[in-house]
Amino acid sequence: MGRMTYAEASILALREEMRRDPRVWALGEDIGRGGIGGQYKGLQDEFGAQRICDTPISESTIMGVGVGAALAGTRPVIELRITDFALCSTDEIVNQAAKVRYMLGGQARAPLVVRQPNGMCAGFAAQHSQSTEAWWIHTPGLVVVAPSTPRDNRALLKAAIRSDDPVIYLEHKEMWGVDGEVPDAEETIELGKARVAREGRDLTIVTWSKTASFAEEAARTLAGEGIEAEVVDLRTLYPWDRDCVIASVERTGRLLVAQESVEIGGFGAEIVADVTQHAFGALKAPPARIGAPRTPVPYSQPLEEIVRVDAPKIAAAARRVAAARRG
Amino acid sequence: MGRMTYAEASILALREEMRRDPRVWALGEDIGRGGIGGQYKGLQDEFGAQRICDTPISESTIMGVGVGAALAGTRPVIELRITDFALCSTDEIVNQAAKVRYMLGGQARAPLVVRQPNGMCAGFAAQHSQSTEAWWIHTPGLVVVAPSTPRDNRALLKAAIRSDDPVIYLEHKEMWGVDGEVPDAEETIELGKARVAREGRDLTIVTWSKTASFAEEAARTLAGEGIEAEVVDLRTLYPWDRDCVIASVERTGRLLVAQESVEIGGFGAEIVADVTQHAFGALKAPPARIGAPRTPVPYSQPLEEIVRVDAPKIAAAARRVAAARRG
Amino acid sequence: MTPAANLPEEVEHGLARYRTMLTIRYFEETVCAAAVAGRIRGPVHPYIGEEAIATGVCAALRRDDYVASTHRGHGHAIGKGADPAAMMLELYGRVGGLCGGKGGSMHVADFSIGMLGANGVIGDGVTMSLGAIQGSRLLGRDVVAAAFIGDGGMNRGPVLEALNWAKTFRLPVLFVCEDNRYSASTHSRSVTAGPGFTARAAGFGLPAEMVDGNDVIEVERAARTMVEQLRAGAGPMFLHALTYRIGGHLAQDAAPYRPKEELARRSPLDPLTRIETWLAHHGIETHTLEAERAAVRESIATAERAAQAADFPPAASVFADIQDIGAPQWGA
Amino acid sequence: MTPAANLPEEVEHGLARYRTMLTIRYFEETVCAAAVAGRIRGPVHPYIGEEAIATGVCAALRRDDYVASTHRGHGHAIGKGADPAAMMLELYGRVGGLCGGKGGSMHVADFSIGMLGANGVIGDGVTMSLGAIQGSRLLGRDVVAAAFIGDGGMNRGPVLEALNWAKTFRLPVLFVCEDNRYSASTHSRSVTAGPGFTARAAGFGLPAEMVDGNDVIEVERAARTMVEQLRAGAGPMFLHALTYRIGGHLAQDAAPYRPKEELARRSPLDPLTRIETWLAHHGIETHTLEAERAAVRESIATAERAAQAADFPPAASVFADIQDIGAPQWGA
Ligand SMILES: Cc1ncc(C[n+]2csc(CCOP(=O)(O)OP(=O)(O)O)c2C)c(N)n1
Ligand SMILES: Cc1ncc(C[n+]2csc(CCOP(=O)(O)OP(=O)(O)O)c2C)c(N)n1
Ligand SMILES: [Mg+2]
Ligand SMILES: [Mg+2]
Repeated sequence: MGRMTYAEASILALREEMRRDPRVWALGEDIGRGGIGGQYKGLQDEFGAQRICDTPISESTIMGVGVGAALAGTRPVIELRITDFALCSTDEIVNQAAKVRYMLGGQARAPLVVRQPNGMCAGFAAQHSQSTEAWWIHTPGLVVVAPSTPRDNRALLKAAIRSDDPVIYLEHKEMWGVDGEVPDAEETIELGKARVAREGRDLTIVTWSKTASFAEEAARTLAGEGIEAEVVDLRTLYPWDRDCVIASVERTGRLLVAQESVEIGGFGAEIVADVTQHAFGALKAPPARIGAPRTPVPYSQPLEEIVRVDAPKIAAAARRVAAARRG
Repeated sequence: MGRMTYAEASILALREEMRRDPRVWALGEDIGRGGIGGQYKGLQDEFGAQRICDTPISESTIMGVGVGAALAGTRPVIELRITDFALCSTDEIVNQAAKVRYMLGGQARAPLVVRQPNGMCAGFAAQHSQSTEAWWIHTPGLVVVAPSTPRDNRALLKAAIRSDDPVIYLEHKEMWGVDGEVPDAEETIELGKARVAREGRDLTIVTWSKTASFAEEAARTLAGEGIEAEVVDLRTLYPWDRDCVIASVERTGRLLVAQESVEIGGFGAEIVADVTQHAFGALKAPPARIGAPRTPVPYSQPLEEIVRVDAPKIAAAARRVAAARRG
Repeated sequence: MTPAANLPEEVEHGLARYRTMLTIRYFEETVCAAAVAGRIRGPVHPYIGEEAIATGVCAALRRDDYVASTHRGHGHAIGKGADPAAMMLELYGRVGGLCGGKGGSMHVADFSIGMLGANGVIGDGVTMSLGAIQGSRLLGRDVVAAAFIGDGGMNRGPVLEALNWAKTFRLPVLFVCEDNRYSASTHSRSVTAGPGFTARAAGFGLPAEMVDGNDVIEVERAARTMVEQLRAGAGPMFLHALTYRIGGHLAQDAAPYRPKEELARRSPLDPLTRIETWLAHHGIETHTLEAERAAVRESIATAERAAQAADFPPAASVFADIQDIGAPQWGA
Repeated sequence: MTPAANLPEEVEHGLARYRTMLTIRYFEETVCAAAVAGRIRGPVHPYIGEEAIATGVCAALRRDDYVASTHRGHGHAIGKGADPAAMMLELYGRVGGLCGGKGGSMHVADFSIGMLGANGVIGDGVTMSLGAIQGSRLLGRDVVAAAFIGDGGMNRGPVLEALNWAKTFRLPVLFVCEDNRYSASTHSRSVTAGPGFTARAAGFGLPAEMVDGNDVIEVERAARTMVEQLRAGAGPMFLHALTYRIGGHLAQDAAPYRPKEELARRSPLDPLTRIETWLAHHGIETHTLEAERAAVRESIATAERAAQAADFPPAASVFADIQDIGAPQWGA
């Protein structure tokens, strides 16, 4: 067990997978010298420019090439820099990667990983601070993963690379430098399984990615007030671990989904709607969501803080949920 | 009052607006000879090739040009043929059209309409049968409209063109030939207001676009069984008419959202989650959704029928909602 | 119809190309009629008039080389060697179709012969073909790809990006622009700038040649030369094949927007007429050509009858081959 | 610093350009220091070393002409006439910023002078500039646009589409490629194919010229000639301006990936040195140049002090200017 950053953990994962499987390679803009978060540092030295491939600024083709290369039997890791630029290759993700297996009747598959760092990045403003998980959740054919710790980033990236399904892999833009314990031994995490980050009897907070740490922080604050929140970090957003969430809500009777992204039409809506439909009887209070207002992300710091979902905002929402009664 | 098709109603709307306001124009592939649904027929003859502008097959630029032209003081109607191809200009829609007003601090606006016919089209398979409304709902800055009748298509398109906000305008791919009554007199419909298509006391069916007609058909069937369903056709999907929906649910105590699009992560999740949060006490049964499975749209007819949400499926879901008890 | 054993190789090849072109032509005529009659659903984009391009280019490829196609993909599939009967089943949405009936006309594909699929999105086949090659290179395979694209598609960003990309990585990809003069009902020239596609390709460093795309012999000659060079490591090349879309954009499109004189001028240039003339010139007799036509026509008719008689796919297949984890009916 | 009234017009213009370039240089040096120190947040892409391009091109434009910029947009804004003090407020995220503090460095814009904005997405400014022109034409305005794009950005599909589009509609747009040799840490040449950007533009029918982008006099001359032609209806043109990014990609980037010899070779070519030499050659004395520098430096320092002292925007502004209907906090 050693400490390393979220970025280093992903380097480790990719290095391990590239050593294990010669079909694994990565492509994207400017990754040869390390990439936007340093998450490819040193890899080109070991694996060369063919397997850590610097590309032109051609997002459509980056993604199209990734799909073609997957169809031809390799396992590309496609780096899109940030999810905001993935909007330049939405067509190739949705119309090709996600569907090709289905529409070709299963004669081919696209085992690829699309890395597109997600979420807010302090001071990066409207075009560099988006979250897009809600879109990929809605898209048949895609698996969606969002690691919340260095350890998970190593183990989930490895699982994503080994998956035969196309995986949208959402690292968080602000987490590259966050460090944590990572086991020395190789490790993967089964896709589709959540992690109960903290147990509690009073309400269930479902969350993912960077917001998981805010939710844990909120839970610690709440514990001091006598409210015991259970925190479920989904890890995989599709398929999300409904069994785990519903079991928790059946115990606590209360649900809060905490997400960084825009609340309206966000992934939290799916969780609330699904849990409401399938565990209505267990609910002691209306299930709630806390997410960003439907606002582009502003540049100025105090404005940015307003739209950022942080631990105090989660704690406040959790207090309301804990206090609410069945209407 | 005369009868005309959904396509003709939209031609009428665009003609009226182009006559009224010289700043209104349309651009897109192959529209000079009428467009994919005949929805531009005859307009180039009247307004010329500058105002009904045939473009190269360059989706990114079509959308980018639309944004720039709106910023320069015109009111472009941007035709993207089908929503599936809008995936080729998602960046320009989301990163530019939706945000430009905000991130430039209000010094400019983008009053444009993006027409992108939505939904399934019989036999068109996975890349031509998608629904994308869930994405636009989630995107700050966008108004989203989905007309369900010829009359609404005329009145809502006019309202969309007059709106100073960017509007995603989702006609339905299978409706061009559907006809209905359209008043002779000019008419607009206020954006953000729903239409109660049918009144009923037993449950509320919230729906939009082509599915509204299936919901009405289902309601007629149910009426024969003694179940009176209220059908709310949202018309505008963002901002959706929450007051109307909640008032209805407060009367009926039961909610079913019926949508053609993939259920998981769809717009219906937002409605269910929102209504649950804000009218929990009024609910006599778990709110429910009926939508497509998370499946690319298959080509073969019997398979396509399986994933299509039609009147019998809505009726079946409504029966379950009507029979369910608060858990 | 095996030709007499003593034909010169050149003529034997010509006859083989003729057979391929006939197969495409009759396949298209048959499926267009079926589409107009409503037996085949969805959009069908006939390749009628353009047969020489797919036939000539694919003849220059190995079985394991790749082809990436467009929305107008039947010709490319047949050219690469796909079974017309399995294609017919696909267009009829039946069991045994190339894609199990789940793809239809815009997705005919056969990975066993490197046919990566028709594609409903203009240009995406092109970028995917680059990836197939880049991936294959990593696996140590010496395959090449032919990426077909329409004249209208030459204005899509991804296609233009692909020219730069292919040259940057020196990928053995032959871009083939099928210039049938139209993008749906738009005359492509009216929305296309510059001195021509060969100059456009040259602007990205690709050697480029223009050929008469209705002359299968010429197309094959040009394609062969280029494919040899690309397999030898010369980097990507560009073939601009001039042709004409004899039919409408879709089976149902009567194309009233086309000037009559244009059609009249075009008819004698039909690629089938051209190869028939060539074969006649090389000593093939009329009755041999007639016999070829009858044989192909009959095999396509048989394929259609079989498709009409075939079963639809089982209901369960709607949920197969989506993804390994994440059941599609969740939340239903 | 008004120059002596009796200077020849040419020299007076040279001095004015020098002042603009100094403004850009000192603005960038100041905001880079502030970014490194953490006073300014988010990405700052300095235009240091490229000042001659924005200055020369914008000098050839009218006030109501458009400029579409890139992520590296400060120079274009200043060149077009934006107030550096209001830009400074914007980068500090304060009230009075060009965008009310809501945009920051990557969105500096001033519509009152046709500056359509820096842009966080490479290439989108280019397509938007075409629309601004197409819209203006509809409104009967005879404006032109300059669309700036980096050497790396020349490989993005939308930019390539735009070349075709602009020529198709004969739009008076001057494409200006600022070739600073780098795309972030990548040497652009390593991912860029073809004989060069002028050939690439010519492939789409655009008259194209290459200039020394560090020579403001030459840039302005070339831009003026082209802008005159485009305003007269000649259709779009392409200017390939060679330059060098003296600093890093971002304020914080020390650019260790650049060979030392390259930097050494480049330093004497600094566009400010070049215009100083030119001015000296035209009789401007050293103390005049020094006075210019001091004055500009002082005005930028004043702007920074003012920005640091200014208020942050009121909380309510976070929900302003999103859309007219649909309250942002719904569901909260
Ligand atoms: C990205 C995209 N945009 C638009 C379309 C709709 N579309 C289908 S075919 C066609 C015309 C294509 O013209 P061309 O590339 O010349 O090919 P052709 O049909 O002539 O073979 C268009 C616009 C599409 N399928 N994909
Ligand atoms: C569509 C898109 N892709 C990637 C990026 C990330 N990015 C920002 S600047 C940059 C390099 C740009 O190089 P160039 O166009 O030469 O401009 P320069 O920075 O040299 O001025 C990249 C890749 C982006 N902003 N937008
Ligand atoms: Mg064509
Ligand atoms: Mg550069």
